[in-house]
Amino acid sequence: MTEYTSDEMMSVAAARALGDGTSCFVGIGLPSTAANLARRGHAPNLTLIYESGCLGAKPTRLPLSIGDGELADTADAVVSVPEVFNYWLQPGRIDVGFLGAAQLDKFGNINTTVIGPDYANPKVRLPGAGGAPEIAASCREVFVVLRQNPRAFVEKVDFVTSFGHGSGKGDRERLGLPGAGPTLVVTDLGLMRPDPETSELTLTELHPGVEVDQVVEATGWKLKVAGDLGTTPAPTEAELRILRDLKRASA
Amino acid sequence: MTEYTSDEMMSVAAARALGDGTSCFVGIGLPSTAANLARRGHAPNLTLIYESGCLGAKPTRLPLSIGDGELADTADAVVSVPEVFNYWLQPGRIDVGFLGAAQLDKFGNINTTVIGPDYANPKVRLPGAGGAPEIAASCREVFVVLRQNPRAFVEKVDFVTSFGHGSGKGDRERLGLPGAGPTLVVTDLGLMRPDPETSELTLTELHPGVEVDQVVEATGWKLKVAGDLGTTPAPTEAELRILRDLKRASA
Amino acid sequence: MAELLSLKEAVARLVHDGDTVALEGFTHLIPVAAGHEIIRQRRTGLTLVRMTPDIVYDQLIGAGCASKLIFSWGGNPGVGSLHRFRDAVQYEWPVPLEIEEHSHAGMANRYVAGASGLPFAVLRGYTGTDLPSRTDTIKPITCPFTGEQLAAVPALNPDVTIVHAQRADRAGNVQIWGITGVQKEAVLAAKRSLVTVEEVVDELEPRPGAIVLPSWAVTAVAEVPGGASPSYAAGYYERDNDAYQAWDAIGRDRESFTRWLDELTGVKA
Amino acid sequence: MAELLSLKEAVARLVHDGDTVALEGFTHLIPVAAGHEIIRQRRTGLTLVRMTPDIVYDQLIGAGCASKLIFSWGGNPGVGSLHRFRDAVQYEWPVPLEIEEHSHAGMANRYVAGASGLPFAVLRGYTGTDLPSRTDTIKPITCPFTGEQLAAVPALNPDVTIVHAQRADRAGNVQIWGITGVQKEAVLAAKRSLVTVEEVVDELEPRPGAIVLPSWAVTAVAEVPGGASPSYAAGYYERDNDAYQAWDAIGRDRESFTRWLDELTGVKA
Repeated sequence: MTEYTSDEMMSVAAARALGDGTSCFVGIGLPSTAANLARRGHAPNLTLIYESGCLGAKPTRLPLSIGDGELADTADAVVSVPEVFNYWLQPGRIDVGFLGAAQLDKFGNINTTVIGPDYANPKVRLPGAGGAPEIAASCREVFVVLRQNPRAFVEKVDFVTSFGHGSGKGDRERLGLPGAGPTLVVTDLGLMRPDPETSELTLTELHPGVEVDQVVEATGWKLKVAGDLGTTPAPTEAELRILRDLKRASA
Repeated sequence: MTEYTSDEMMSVAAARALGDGTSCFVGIGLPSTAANLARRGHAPNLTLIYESGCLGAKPTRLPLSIGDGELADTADAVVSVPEVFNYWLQPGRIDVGFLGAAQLDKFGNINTTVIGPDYANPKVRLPGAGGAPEIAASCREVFVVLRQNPRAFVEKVDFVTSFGHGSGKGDRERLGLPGAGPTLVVTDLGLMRPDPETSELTLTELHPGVEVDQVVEATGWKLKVAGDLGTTPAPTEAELRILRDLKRASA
Repeated sequence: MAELLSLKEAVARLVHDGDTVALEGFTHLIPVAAGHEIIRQRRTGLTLVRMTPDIVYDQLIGAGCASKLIFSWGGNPGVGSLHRFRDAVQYEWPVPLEIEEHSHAGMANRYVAGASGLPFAVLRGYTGTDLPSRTDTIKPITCPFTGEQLAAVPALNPDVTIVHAQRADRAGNVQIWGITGVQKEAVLAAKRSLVTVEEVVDELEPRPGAIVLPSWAVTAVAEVPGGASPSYAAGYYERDNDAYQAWDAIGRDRESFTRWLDELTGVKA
Repeated sequence: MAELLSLKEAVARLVHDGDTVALEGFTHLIPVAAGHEIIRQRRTGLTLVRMTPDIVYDQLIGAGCASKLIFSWGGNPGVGSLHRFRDAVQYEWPVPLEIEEHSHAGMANRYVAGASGLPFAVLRGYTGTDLPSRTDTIKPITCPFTGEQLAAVPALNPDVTIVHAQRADRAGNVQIWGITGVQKEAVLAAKRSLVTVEEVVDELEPRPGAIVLPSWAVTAVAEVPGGASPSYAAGYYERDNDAYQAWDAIGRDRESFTRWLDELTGVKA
């Protein structure tokens, strides 16, 4: 059996979550890696949408940025940035929004704006919102992918850049948000899903070789663990080959 | 000297009103004839904009309709219909709006909706507004071209499809309309312009061979005549040649 | 993903009695064949939507398919009036026709709002005109930053939009070029959509000025060569102007129209 | 009609101290050379606007040209953070930088409103987020038809917008292809505009996916081959990824940045 890194496990697990024939609004970085891995593997009819206006992009390598010509050259259609947000994202046409995060809290709220309690004098100034607030609001569901550690996985985000489940079950409905919000968080240690009763993120699967304690320690809140905790199947040879080919082609 | 018809005089007079280097939002029919005549004559740098989305069309014949492929094939840019109205007309980028009319009243208000006092049971149902209300509102100024007769030139239009000067001077400012409104009406008998004091349409020029009485009789309100009434120069040989070539190429 | 269907089946499955139906096209690529199929299938009670209702809408109205028309300019472009439309409005023949009347700018923005998943659109429009007094779907709205007053119009979201395009590939991706009008917005605003195309090809070769509607944004595609005739189809045919002229005489009286209708629907005299 | 000018003259005439300036581009066709010319001409007090401020904005901020940034995502795309931006926000170096922060959807719609001559735009946006509490230019608005509450954002109308394009013809018509981003809206929203181009050609050959900005909608065109480097310019060059990586080290501390700046502006050590 081939060795693999925890980052590879994370990308593979994230890719598997994307069903064939669905559409996915993809951010650059980990989400783009996972989405392209899915399209070259089990989901050849996955439609990738990039916020630069590329609908149905089929890149042969991982794009360096959302402005990569490879995305435009391989897309079914290239539209303007206002159009991708207004005509394609906003009406809820897109199945999955695939996001990264700097901070994520136990109700799946995302922070990519500032670290620290004072917006005006932040400890760390992060890049900001980008497309995420409306991706998190409008896609039918949202997957989040990020490496797990207590600085990233916090009780409450310092700034709600993108709304997840707010302060719990029912908050999205109260605000009239159309999509289901974050339904899956993929990390380098396992998978988390909102509890059906409370919407609190709960550990539902461990990656092979990871212990529950490890995940609890890497989480900044008192992590709940599902009663029927599962284990993610290890990456297959085929998955690893595709992922490594993609990475190589993009180096 | 070549003979010419009153319709030809009308088209030539309308064409002359378009300055070189300006931009003109053109309706099909008389306005399109005049605008194309101008572009092939004294105003080669006239930019023609058609509401079908053709910016800078340079047709070699008169288009049969605003969807004529000739307009798209010769345009600098073809944009969507929402774009032509929102990005190009609405912000006031266009110098002249060139409109026809079924009814026109003494303050330059235009009716292309219904004839008769009862909207629900009209004497005659006309085509409706089309692009005219916003052309009349947003272009820097508006020229109207139509044949003069008392049924068309009325004291007060049965329905204000497109706002001219309302009930007189100052109405456009009060409503916050950005453009100057109708500054010129070209007919088969002469030219009319709004009086600088009252905005009432006043006869300022007669076409050659036309008498004031003829125009007064062809007008449904008590027509005022400018003190310094002028005479339109007759069409030149060159103007007639271009006009007839255009008509021939379009037959 | 768009399904490839015959025109007959597509209309049967997508267009129902009482639906709000938009057949769009700005004198170019008018979905005429689809309109005729709706007449043949004898749909009734339709709310027809279009910026520029022309001959095929005159025919649908004359055939009694429509109970309401939402529009901004109704005419036989370059020829004159729509006589069946006039007869319905002025004399309720063959059935009464309610109208909801806008400007082009208003209609275009209503489709934009519909395509954008918004309940309304904002424009500088209708100011000083009599349209707001006759049309309920025009209301004032105030800018929350400047206090300026503008016009609001509600989104149009047809039950089904039908447009004609030059090409589709076998996966149902649609390519349109030339004057593309408001077709993209009308399709994206609708709950269901049908695109009739001149031809289905193996691959959509990119070409200047073309837009592509991805297959997953379209419900059904039907191959109907000549489906826009007598209107223009850039790259395929020019407008058959004689047909537009001829319609003026046919549409002008009820008898000649009824003969035309019987012929279309295959009724023997 | 657009005037053909040198970059130096165009920036001197179009960009003034205290102006609101947008240099747009969505990681493709970034007007980097124009940004450097603004630094060389030592403009100050600028309000910089951009959806995705990247290296060239980091440089403008580090050089002290800007007193405010209106944006939705600031980073070195695919690499990491903008250290000059961080230094300005966290430590007011070299001058304090006010920020006005939106989402991409909000910024895009602000340009759309600006291009459309409207004072504001409506979107489904910001719901539940902390952005409205930190940004004055997000307000609620109610649909006059459904009563639904949405977000309103004010129009962006920069004093000057600068974009980079592939080509212009001698009359000043501009052709852009590939990812065209929000460039058309940013140009049309601005009072004045400058387009730097890879080349000025006799004729703009139509090509798939290209848009054209007519000459009469543009103030000035400057021929600046390589003017978007190190970003992509589809059809001309790929992104110079090493330059993006290298910027991370240069931008990280004030001393190495100052050396870079002295070199750009021709100051001898």
